[in-house]
Amino acid sequence: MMPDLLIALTMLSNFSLVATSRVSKAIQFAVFQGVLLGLMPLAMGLGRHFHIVLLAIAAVTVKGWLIPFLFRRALKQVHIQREVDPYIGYTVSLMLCALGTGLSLVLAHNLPLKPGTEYTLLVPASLATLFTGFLLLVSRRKALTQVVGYLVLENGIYLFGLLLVEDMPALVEAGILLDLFVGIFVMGIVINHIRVAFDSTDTRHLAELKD
Amino acid sequence: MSLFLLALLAAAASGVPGLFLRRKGGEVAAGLLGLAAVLGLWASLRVLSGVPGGAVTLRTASLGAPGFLVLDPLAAFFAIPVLLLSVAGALYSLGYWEGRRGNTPALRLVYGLLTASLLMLVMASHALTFLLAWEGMAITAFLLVMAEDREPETRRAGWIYLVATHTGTLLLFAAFALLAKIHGHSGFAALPTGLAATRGGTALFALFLLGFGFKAGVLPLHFWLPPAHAAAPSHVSALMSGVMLKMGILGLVRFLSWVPDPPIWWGGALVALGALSGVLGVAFALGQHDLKRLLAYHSIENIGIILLGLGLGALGKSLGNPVMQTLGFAGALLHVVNHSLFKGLLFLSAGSVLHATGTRNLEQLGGLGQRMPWTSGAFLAGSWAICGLPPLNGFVSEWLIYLGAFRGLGPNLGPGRQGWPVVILLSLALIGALALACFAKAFGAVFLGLPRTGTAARAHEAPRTMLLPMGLLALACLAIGVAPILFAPALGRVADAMGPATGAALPALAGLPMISLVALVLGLLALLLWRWLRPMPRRDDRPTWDCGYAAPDARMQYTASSFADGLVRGLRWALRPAVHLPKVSGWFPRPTRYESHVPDPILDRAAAPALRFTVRGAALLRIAQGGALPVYLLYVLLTLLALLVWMVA
Amino acid sequence: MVRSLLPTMLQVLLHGLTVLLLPPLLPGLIAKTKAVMAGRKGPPVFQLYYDLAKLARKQAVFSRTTTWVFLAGPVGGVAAGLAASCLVPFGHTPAPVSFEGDVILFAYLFGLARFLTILSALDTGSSFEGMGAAREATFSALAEPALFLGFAALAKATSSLSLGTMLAFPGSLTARFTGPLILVLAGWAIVYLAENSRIPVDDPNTHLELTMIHEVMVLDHSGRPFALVLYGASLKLLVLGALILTPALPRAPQAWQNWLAFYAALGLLAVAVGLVESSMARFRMTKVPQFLVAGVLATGFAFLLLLV
Amino acid sequence: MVWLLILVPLLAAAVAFAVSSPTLRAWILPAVGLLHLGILLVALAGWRTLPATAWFGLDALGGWVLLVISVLFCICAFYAPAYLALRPERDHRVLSTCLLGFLGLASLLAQARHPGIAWVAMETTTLVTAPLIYFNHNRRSLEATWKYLVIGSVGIALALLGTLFIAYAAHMGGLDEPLQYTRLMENASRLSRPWLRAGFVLTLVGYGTKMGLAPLHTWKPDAYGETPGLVGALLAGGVTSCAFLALLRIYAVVGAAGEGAFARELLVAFGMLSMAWALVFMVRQTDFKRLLAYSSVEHMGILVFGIGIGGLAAKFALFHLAANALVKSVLFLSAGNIHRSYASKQLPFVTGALRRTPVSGWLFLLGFLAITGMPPFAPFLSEFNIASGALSTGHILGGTAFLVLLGGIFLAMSETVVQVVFGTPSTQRVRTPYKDAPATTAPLIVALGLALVLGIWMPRPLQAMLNHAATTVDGGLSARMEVQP
Repeated sequence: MMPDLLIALTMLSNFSLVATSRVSKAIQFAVFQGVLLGLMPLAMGLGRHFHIVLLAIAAVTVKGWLIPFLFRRALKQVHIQREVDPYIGYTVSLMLCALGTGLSLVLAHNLPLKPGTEYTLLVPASLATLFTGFLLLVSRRKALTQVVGYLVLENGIYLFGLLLVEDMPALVEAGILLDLFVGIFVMGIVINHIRVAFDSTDTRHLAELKD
Repeated sequence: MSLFLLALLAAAASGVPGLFLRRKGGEVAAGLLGLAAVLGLWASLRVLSGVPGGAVTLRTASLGAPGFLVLDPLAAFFAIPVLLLSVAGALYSLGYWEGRRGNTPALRLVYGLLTASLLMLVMASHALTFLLAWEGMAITAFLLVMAEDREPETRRAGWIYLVATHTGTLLLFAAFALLAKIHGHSGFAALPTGLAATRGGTALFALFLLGFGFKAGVLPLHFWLPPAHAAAPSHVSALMSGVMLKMGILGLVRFLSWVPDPPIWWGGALVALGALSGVLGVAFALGQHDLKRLLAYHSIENIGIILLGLGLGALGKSLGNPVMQTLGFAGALLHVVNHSLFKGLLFLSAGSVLHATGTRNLEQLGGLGQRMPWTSGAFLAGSWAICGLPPLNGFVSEWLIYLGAFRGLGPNLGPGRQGWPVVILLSLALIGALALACFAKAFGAVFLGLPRTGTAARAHEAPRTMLLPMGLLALACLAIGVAPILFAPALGRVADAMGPATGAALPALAGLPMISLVALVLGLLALLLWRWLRPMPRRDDRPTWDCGYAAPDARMQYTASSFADGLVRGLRWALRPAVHLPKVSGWFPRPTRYESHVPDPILDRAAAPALRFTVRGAALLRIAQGGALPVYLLYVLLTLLALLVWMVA
Repeated sequence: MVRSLLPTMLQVLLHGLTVLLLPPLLPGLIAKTKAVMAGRKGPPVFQLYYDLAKLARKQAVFSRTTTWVFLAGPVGGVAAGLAASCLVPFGHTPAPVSFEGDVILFAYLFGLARFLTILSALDTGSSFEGMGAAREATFSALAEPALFLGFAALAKATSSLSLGTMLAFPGSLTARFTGPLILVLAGWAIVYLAENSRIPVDDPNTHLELTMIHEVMVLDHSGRPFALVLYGASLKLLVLGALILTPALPRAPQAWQNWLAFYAALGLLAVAVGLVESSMARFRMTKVPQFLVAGVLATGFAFLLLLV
Repeated sequence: MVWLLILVPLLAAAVAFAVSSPTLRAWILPAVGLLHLGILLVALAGWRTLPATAWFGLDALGGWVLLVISVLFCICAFYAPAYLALRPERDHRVLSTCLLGFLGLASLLAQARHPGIAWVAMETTTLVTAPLIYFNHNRRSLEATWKYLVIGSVGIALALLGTLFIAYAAHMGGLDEPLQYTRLMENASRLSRPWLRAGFVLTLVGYGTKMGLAPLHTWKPDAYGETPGLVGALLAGGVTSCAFLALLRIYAVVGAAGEGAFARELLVAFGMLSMAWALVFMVRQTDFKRLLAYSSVEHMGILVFGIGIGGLAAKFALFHLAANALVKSVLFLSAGNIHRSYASKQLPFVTGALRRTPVSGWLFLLGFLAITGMPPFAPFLSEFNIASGALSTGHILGGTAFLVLLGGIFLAMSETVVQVVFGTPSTQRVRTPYKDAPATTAPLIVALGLALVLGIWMPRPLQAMLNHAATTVDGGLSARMEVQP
């Protein structure tokens, strides 16, 4: 019951992500999504496993505190509010996002779950989130929004990871989480460099190298 | 065998001392190559006289059949021209190249390596060693062609050559892969009976024909040859044209020697290609103004003659006609040696002309006969031989092929097969007549008449180091031409390699000694007449009789182009000469010029346009790498979706 | 042994004498015929002998531009002609030298002669002689295939490769071979006229250099070299003549009859050439190749007939 | 042993970060490289069979790849001091640190026996190598870095999803963590097919992006074009090898599960596509560093093509990994030298390298000939055997296409190379201080020499190792069976 609600919220946040034009809003949605997923394992009633609780806490801290902090720093530096003229308009993005969701349902239909798993929504939701992340990456101009897209994509993967969360080695889980964080961190640094070099984070400037 | 390997090492090392010596590096190199020649010739002749040669097995990372290098009669036979020409070229380069250019030591080194890889190639009896030597040959030759890479022409020629040879190599990759599939190992061995008729056999034949055809310069795969030969230093051109092309023939010969039962059409294909290369080769030679390009096209022609011989032999083999087989293969093999001798001679003497005048353009030469008598003598001997005129060596090999073809007429070969011998006869006759015309043009334009330019008038005879190798080659030509019977047994032994005891009949040919006889008669008569002319009263201070015109000068004499004009017009349909014919108008027309040149049919009319087209196509596709990151990510997404959908479907 | 050897010796001797002495007579005959046809008295039949004798005594003039190649033409021409004459049988009398494949040698010896003549012409550096040389080279390129197709036909018919047996055709003449034989001879007749530079291909005694082929090549020769040139030309008439005549001649039982037959036929051939020359005009240069191609077609057709 | 291989470079990285003297820091690289190679050789010499449950350890495949990377690192490390001395204006603290870090992570990846850990190592490699690309600190290198980072991260994320899918496939088969490769392969038959296939597709796309298979390679020309040749060599020979290894592990599992045919089709297709795509962009390519980048794309294609063909071709694909890494290092480093000398990497300006920088020019030319399959260099053996493997196992079409593409690529590549190497240097170019010195050419000569030796002769233990690695890849025997000492 509870997990399905969270999953539904996640998918909702997907749509709002592609629909919003404000970068700060997009970031908030992404963070919100991250926190939802961080709480997911507890919602799935896995509180009894100690390492899972730890993991949940870690996830929430990283996605709910560290990463937003990074984003806000970057946002302050580049002081931009809205994503003007994205490659793909918002309405079209919404349609595409819906399409992606539909596609993920089809795909998930072809990937039978282990008999007796109650979270049937999990796989389509994770795929949909993945596609949403891709959509953001492909359709937006601002480097920052693209990072958001990357974050969303990672969320999708994390969502699927929950299927295995019970017996996934903590080592691997922690590694994955760490990598996500460092990845975002490095991207933040590069964005900063970009801002300094081009005094703008519009990726249009980043098309010098071509054949 | 060990002797031969020693020779190989000596050749490979020949350039090394030159890297460290301040002076005399060239002499040392020539000396080492000479040593290699002595050792190698000794070893080869022993093998050709019936002593079994040895085999060497190398260890490489790849698994394979034993006997990676074998010194069989075929190898020994092909080694002879290699050794002769390489040492001749090295001697020649002392006067021709040494000290004139900066990169001499490197050139020497590479030249030695080329010789070594050629020697290794003839012995190779395993796909990997063969390809190793093959590529070694190709690349060293490429570097030699690039010797004068300051000229853009040379760079273009070198690049074209590189691409052509690599394409051929890739075809050989495929061929040897199929061979390995058949044998189960990459060693050289006879093919099982009946395989030749299957689709696999056909593929094998086609691949080998194409792969080796590129190297041999068979029309229409010849396009790299004229520019490369023109651009390379002359002693290198001699080695390339004289020997390197023959390695393509060697490959074909080896392949044919594995096939117990070639289908009829193989021989037919060989004959057809031979006729094409032969006739068109000499036809295109007629249209050239560049001496070395002209010689290059004649190489194509001679490769054609060799193919005619091979085709005849193959026909004989598949028809079970030992006479055709023997004469065809023997003629082809002998022509391989002959061509390397006289073509080497021709390229070397062309080099002396270039050395003396600095130009290869026939229209700017002339009258060199008085200024460089020895060189002109050498060139005349070469032309004499290449036109297949008795009593020089060119005649003997062509005579063998003629004989085989005529003999092929005798028995009824059955429907549709009678044609081949006639094709051979006709193309040989036509080639002979055209070659005669072409070399009359070349020799006349370069050495006879009046010098057409100042440089030609100031020409000087080449130094001894350059004349000596020419003399040696000329003597070799004469020897084979006058006394062919001496070489018949060795030739027979090599021809045996092509099939069961085919060559045995060769020495029994009654004609060979008779040719010597007629040659002697001819020489004797010429001598007598000469003696009769000598004592005559004479005065030679008059100008040429020009129908009453008192002061004829160089601009009045017949040019090379006008000499060939009649034939070029006759062959317009094939040559498609590009004629620049300005309109002369007005009462006092301004000075003008008439030009005509014959572009290469493949390179200039097919390959270059195709390449340009491809480049344009590629330029269109460049937008795929447009620089926009989202697009790149889109590629990732689309690939993923495509694969997932494909997986689900 | 001796009894068998002696006649052969005689034959060879006679052969040699014929080759050395007879040739200059043929141009004389041709000239005489033309003169008679034209209603003139004409030069004596032995004119060429006198000319040769005179030329042998005269001083030779050489151009400054010439080299030794200039002499190679006449010398090579005659030497090659004589060598070739050893290979061809005169009528049904055996050739002195005869072996498997001498056909090819025979043809290439004439090639050699042509090569050297062309070179000696180019050696003078004169535009006219260059022109002549070019024409010679061009037209012979067409004459060659005709000659070889004829050889091919005969070789197919007699399954032999030695002039001696190939040309001694009537020995094995059957009805199915007559047609091809006539075609071959017709083709060769064209080759004969072209190779000997007679009308309608070339006019030996025109006076306009621009229109000549062979004569213009030897403009600069004088004295003994020119004597050799003239003799060589007449030799060509004889030797190639033998090539055409032999297959046409019947075989006689006795050697002397064969010789007589041959000489008679030779005379007739000369007269025939004379008749042709006086009955038709020279072709335009552009027509010549077509004429030669006709020869190629004739011989080629002969070969095809033998295939079926 | 295991931990030494990983920790020595990582500690060295820390040291390098701490050290202040640039020269000293520069010399840490070759020292550590040698040390690492030494340890590795000892480790390889003393094989022992790993327990199925081991989390870390060196099997034939990992050993082979790590050996290649270690040798490559040595070559680049010995080249580094001289190169960095040429660039006094750039502080290389980060560079050295990241290089060493990469070596440590590569060792981790090669020894990881668990897909998850392998993934973590791979991802970290991406992050570590990003600063390397930014070494020049200009706009162009920044753009290249950004693209590399984003595309790489996205790809690697997909690889993670794929890994999870495979884990779930095992989960459905009642097979639970810890899922070391050994366990996976031994119980491969129990894996659920749909998840396995989906997992393989995702990992292929993910690791393929890191390898640079077309059309996922788009970051490659930019990254290789803008970095120093030193880094380019390591990326082209090292990082790609890591990704290839990670992919091979999964492929082996898939093969063991009997889904080999499915995977092979994909690999062959990707190989063909990569070669064709590379060809298109090599035609008239005026920037010789980008040319090398596309050549790298082509050779990644050759690798997966060979694996896809299987058998002999697969073995020689692994061999090609080494051959390619060695020759590519020669090419990238000599290209770097030429770049230094001409202060340009564009065609009309760079001609006559043989005259201006003779040694580097010759190395560049020979490297080109070697990479395009001229015997006796190693790539010839691999390319010839892959072709003949394809043709003799009935992949007539594939083999033919392979050869045709090789021919076309030679045509395109040779045109540029000939123009760069031959001719005369244009006179109006700025003269730069760079001159060929032993320090900047000796490592290249050694690399080329190794490629030569590898083409002619191979030590027996190495051959045995290669054969085992090949069988491992083909899923023939479970990763537990190791080469005996």
